[in-house]
Amino acid sequence: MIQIDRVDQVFRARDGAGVVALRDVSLRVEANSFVCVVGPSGCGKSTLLRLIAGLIPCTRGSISVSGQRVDGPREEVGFVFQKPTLLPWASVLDNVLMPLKLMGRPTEGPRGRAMELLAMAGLAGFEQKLPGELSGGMQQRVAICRALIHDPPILLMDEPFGALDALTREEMSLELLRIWTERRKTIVFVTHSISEAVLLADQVVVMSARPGRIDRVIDVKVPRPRNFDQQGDPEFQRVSHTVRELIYANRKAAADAP
Amino acid sequence: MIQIDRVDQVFRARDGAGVVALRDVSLRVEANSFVCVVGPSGCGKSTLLRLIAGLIPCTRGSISVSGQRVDGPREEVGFVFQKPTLLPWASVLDNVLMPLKLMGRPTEGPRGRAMELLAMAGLAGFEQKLPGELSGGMQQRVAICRALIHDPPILLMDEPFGALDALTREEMSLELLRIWTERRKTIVFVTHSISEAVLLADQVVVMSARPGRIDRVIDVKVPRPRNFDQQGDPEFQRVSHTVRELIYANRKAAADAP
Amino acid sequence: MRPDDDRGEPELPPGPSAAKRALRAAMPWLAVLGLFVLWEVAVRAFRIPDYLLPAPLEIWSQTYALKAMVGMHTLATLETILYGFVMAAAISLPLAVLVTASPAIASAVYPLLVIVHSIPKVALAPVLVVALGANELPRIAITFLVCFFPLVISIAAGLLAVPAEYIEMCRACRASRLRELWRVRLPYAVPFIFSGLKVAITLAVVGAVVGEFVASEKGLGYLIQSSTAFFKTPLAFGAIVILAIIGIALFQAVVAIERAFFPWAVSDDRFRE
Amino acid sequence: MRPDDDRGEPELPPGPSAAKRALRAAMPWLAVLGLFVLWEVAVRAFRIPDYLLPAPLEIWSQTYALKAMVGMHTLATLETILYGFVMAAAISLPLAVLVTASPAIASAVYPLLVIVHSIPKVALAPVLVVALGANELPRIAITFLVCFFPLVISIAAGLLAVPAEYIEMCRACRASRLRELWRVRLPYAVPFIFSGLKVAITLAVVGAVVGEFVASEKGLGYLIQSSTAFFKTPLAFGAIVILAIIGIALFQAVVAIERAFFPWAVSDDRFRE
Amino acid sequence: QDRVTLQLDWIPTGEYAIYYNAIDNGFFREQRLEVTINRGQGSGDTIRRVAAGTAEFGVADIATVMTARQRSNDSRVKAVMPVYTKPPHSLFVMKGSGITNFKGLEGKRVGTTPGNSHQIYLPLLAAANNFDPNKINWVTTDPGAMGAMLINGQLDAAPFFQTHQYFQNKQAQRFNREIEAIPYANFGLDAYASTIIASDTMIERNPDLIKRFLAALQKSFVWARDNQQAAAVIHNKHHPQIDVDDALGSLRTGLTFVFNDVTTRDRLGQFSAERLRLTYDLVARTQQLDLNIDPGSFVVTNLASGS
Ligand SMILES: Nc1ncnc2c1ncn2[C@@H]1O[C@H](COP(=O)(O)OP(=O)(O)OP(=O)(O)O)[C@@H](O)[C@H]1O
Ligand SMILES: Nc1ncnc2c1ncn2[C@@H]1O[C@H](COP(=O)(O)OP(=O)(O)OP(=O)(O)O)[C@@H](O)[C@H]1O
Ligand SMILES: [Mg+2]
Ligand SMILES: [Mg+2]
Repeated sequence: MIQIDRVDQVFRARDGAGVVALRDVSLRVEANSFVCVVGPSGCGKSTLLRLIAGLIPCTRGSISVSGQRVDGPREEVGFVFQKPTLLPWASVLDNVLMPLKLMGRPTEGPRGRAMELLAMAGLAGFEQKLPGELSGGMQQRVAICRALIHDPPILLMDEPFGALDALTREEMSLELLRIWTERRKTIVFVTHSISEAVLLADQVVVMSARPGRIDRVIDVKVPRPRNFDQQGDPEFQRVSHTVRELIYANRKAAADAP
Repeated sequence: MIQIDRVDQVFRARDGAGVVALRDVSLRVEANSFVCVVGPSGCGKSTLLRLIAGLIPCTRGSISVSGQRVDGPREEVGFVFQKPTLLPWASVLDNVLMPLKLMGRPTEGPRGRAMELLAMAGLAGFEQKLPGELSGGMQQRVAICRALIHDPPILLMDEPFGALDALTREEMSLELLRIWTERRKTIVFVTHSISEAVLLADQVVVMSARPGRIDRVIDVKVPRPRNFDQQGDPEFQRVSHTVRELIYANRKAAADAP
Repeated sequence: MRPDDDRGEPELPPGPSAAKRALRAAMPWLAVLGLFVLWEVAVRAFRIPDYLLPAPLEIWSQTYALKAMVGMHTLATLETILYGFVMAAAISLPLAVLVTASPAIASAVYPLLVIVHSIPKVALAPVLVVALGANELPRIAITFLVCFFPLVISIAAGLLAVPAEYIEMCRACRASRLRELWRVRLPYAVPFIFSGLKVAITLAVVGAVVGEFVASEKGLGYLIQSSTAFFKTPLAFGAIVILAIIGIALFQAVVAIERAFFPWAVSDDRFRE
Repeated sequence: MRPDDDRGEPELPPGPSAAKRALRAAMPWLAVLGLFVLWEVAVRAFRIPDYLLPAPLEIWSQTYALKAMVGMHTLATLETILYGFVMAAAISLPLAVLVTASPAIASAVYPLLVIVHSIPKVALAPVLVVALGANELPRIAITFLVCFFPLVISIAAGLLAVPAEYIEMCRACRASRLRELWRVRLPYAVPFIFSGLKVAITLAVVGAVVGEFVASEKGLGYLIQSSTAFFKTPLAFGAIVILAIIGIALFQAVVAIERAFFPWAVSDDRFRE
Repeated sequence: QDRVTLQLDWIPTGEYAIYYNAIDNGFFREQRLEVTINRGQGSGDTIRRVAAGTAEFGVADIATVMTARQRSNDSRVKAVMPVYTKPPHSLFVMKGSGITNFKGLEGKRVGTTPGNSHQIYLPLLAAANNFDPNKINWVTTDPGAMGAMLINGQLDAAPFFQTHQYFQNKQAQRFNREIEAIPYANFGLDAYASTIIASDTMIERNPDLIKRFLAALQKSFVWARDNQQAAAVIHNKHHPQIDVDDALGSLRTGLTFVFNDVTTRDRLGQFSAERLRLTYDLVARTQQLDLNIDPGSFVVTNLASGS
């Protein structure tokens, strides 16, 4: 369970001025639930994930994971960054195994698991390539495999499918759902695709921009297991519509503001 | 007019083996037309754009732009890379002006234009920030402004809206269409969103993977000027459907192959 | 729900306090002071003979007694260091650009630079003195020769380390080599360049002294040599201490310039503490 | 439409040809050869006096005549260089790690390193000789002291230049400092480290000679000094030429190691030609 | 008024007061000369500079002049006047070490530097002094470390010019030790040492200038001998690092090599053919030079007036 309690995040910009990225954000993510975060570009989604991961301390407020206050990164968290950030000198396979290496865990056994993950991501045969020899979407898929390698109970994913084509995206979504169902993980997933959010999530968190706030948390009651055929379901349509409305309304409000 | 004539592209991988990225690709892009390229991740879309831009020489075949054989980059081309590749030490404004600086053109006059472009991209007020102080989507928008600054007659855009939320994406699409209409440019646009492709393009090029080939070129007859309300039009639906069918069929074929 | 629901604007996290910044600026000199104290104690405790390693206080008193003369020598050395260093900085940039122009040029030019750098300057001194005259030029030349090489190597490494994507961006804009260099390669190379400058400035100090050993009537190098010859060990060490202080001051100046003008290249503060 | 519609597999673009690679490997030595030819011609054309700069052919004949002795001295110097260099490489890595551990440590330690580097080693020689004895230790120590600083500075610069995103990735995996260093910072710093190694290896050559100047009964430094004292200028220059060749060979060895083991850090070929 | 440079052979310790006072006393000016005195880097370097014309005059050991002239075709310099008619070479030992002559060095550690003339000359004195030079344990070390190592007991003897004894001894005395010198001159080393040199070109083209220069120097040598305290004060003015007392100590010793029985016999500033022969034999034997060369070809004797 992730508990975010009245969190503010202020960055110190180059000129010394403060940039408010998040303002009074509170959120509760139940254990084993799948939460998607949507919101306009620059509203603080990545910042929120980095706060949960303990990569940056919050300016005000507090965050706890599994009842423990977050004051630094935790091993039980897997993180997919918005950029792939693969190490350019390591092979694809080594990049996938990197979290284990960095944690000082053995990597011989999990080799097979890494190969499986890569195959799942459609990258079988690319194990020995360097990241620079892959396309953008392939790099992103390697980064996803990397976050899954140590089978973390909590997954924070920042637009993991952003650079994927529609088809690969759907396949990866279903794979992720399968993994989530089989191994019961808590997932916070940032996306720009409303339909993707609705397909995946138990709850969709809609954020509004500048300063980043949580606008609404919407429960998605579409029955599981889910697939893309449900996109026509009335509940699916209703939630999608609500989310879309919220986003557009926010934008309108922002535009109307002086 | 861009003419691609039976182009092969082979990369030399680290182990010395050849990787065929494009195979026997021919394509004709009419002057002032808007062509969208869709295809699975890793099928060679970025490679194709880089070939047209003259950033890499083709292994076999030839490419000509405006009747001249491409043997190096040309000033009349604006390029949006898949990664933003902003210079981390230069302010947002300087990054937008960078092409002019690199071409040795004056930058004082175009300053105003740069500010306008940034405002159009929703980045007014961020001119003096450093790229590292922006979110992923904001960086991508800066990269788009940079490609537009010298008003190039040919625009090559590699998933320019990949990191943008649905709303911003729509707004930017419409802006791009406006610019294209007003200033008559030739645009080759890589995207993963089928609806985006259909909304923008005169022709949608569907590619298939490994080795990258052009599968079909589909004319989009939806009347211009376009907007998102046309998404319900039968022609729009028909083209979307065709593209989707092609992509899924390709995938199926690939999966069925031994 | 809560009474303070509408709390005030969130405050900026405080930057490093003024006291901390002052401490940090003073740190290098505190370290040096510590060294001196240790040295004084060690000399007394182990009864190290003063003709071998005099104690700091004795060095101070003997050097201070001749302060006018020592000051004159110090100024002469400073001049040599600065001329030699500026020359090295000015010449190594074009050299590095030349070396990075093509692998063939690099393979041809590097060995020549290595020759210049790896042969002892003392052996070159007679040639230089006869060629340039018995004036300040030979020792400036020696200073230059001692310190230009690390600069060339570092700048060249930096110019070549630029990620391919930036170079592709330049090429897409049809940037000339010169503009690519100026707008992208050099800014990217700043951390490399400053690592070279830090090495070069301290080498310039060494170079000036070597130059003064072989071709000078003044300067701290001469003072060290002559005091040693006269068995005036404390005075020789006085000159050495002054040299060390010059070295630290110039090094800190380079660090300060890096911090002031290229803050984006100084990663210290971002990742640590 | 076309008759050759089903053309064969596209071929790989050819890599650099064997001839080109061979030329490139030979390039440094061709450049050196060119220098010698130029030198011989210049000495003859400008009648440069032999006590100042003897002609290469004369250097060769006089040096070759004493080849056994010269060979012995060369081996002695090589030994000093290698010991000193290996020591520098081994010590500078932990020093660089220490220096990058925190800005406070850096501000305290750097000045001490600068002191060691910027004071003339020749002035330290008496202390070293008395402390370590009149054996090979003082000259190895001097070699070490001359060449460790550029390594520390370069490695430290490289360790700090790692982009924030990689460090964040490490931190997200709760990597210990050591693993972060080993898996991410050091590999990233490779271009910096090699720029440091290139400077250090040539400085080690200088350092060994300086060490032999002050405390040795063998080695090329000793040979240079004693030949100079007896006015055997060509022999002294013979020793200098051998030094230069050692310098180039060691430098090329570092370059070759970089190419062989860290090809991803050698960007030469990617962007040029 | 001619501007000329005098290139010394080493760093001017106190005994070099014999040159500097000529400036302050106006002896050069009397000869219509304006002289700059530069410190040196050893005799070899001085010869190079004089040969190349960087300096008009130099102070160099005649042994080096002889060697240079034979080993290099281009180093065309000659000695035009002797300064030290006896060699200042000596070995410093600690008083109470029991070493009083070369025989006592057998089995002992003696310091040396690359190409050190002390080491080279020593075997030549073996026969006359009845000791085995092969039993000496030479320790190559840094010149700057030599004194410290001697006082520390890491060396039993260290080669120094005798002129350095005074101020080295002062240091030793602070540790209740005393340095004694074993001068080579006292054990049969008969040779010239320091000389004034000029290039062949200069000797040919401007003998008058040389004459004037040498005349001024002779006057200044004599003045220094007669006014030692004042000469030391002048030296201290030029080189404030050197206390007057130290300068005086060195000067006093240095003068014994300028003014001695040889000088009295041959007159100040004059080479004698017989002593030149002795000197050349010595040099030729140590440097493996051709013994049949006329040692007169290394000197010019007619430019310095005898007094
Ligand atoms: N290091 C930083 N320094 C200053 N400002 C920052 C920094 N990082 C983020 N910001 C600011 O914080 C706000 C939120 O950024 P964040 O990256 O969280 O947005 P996001 O919701 O992830 O956007 P996107 O969808 O475009 O990735 C932005 O306005 C950004 O400019
Ligand atoms: N420098 C390179 N060296 C070796 N192989 C490469 C290189 N660049 C690209 N490739 C290969 O070429 C193929 C096409 O890559 P490209 O980047 O063009 O794909 P893409 O269609 O843009 O994919 P995406 O949608 O994921 O960005 C991929 O299989 C990739 O592995
Ligand atoms: Mg983000
Ligand atoms: Mg791509």
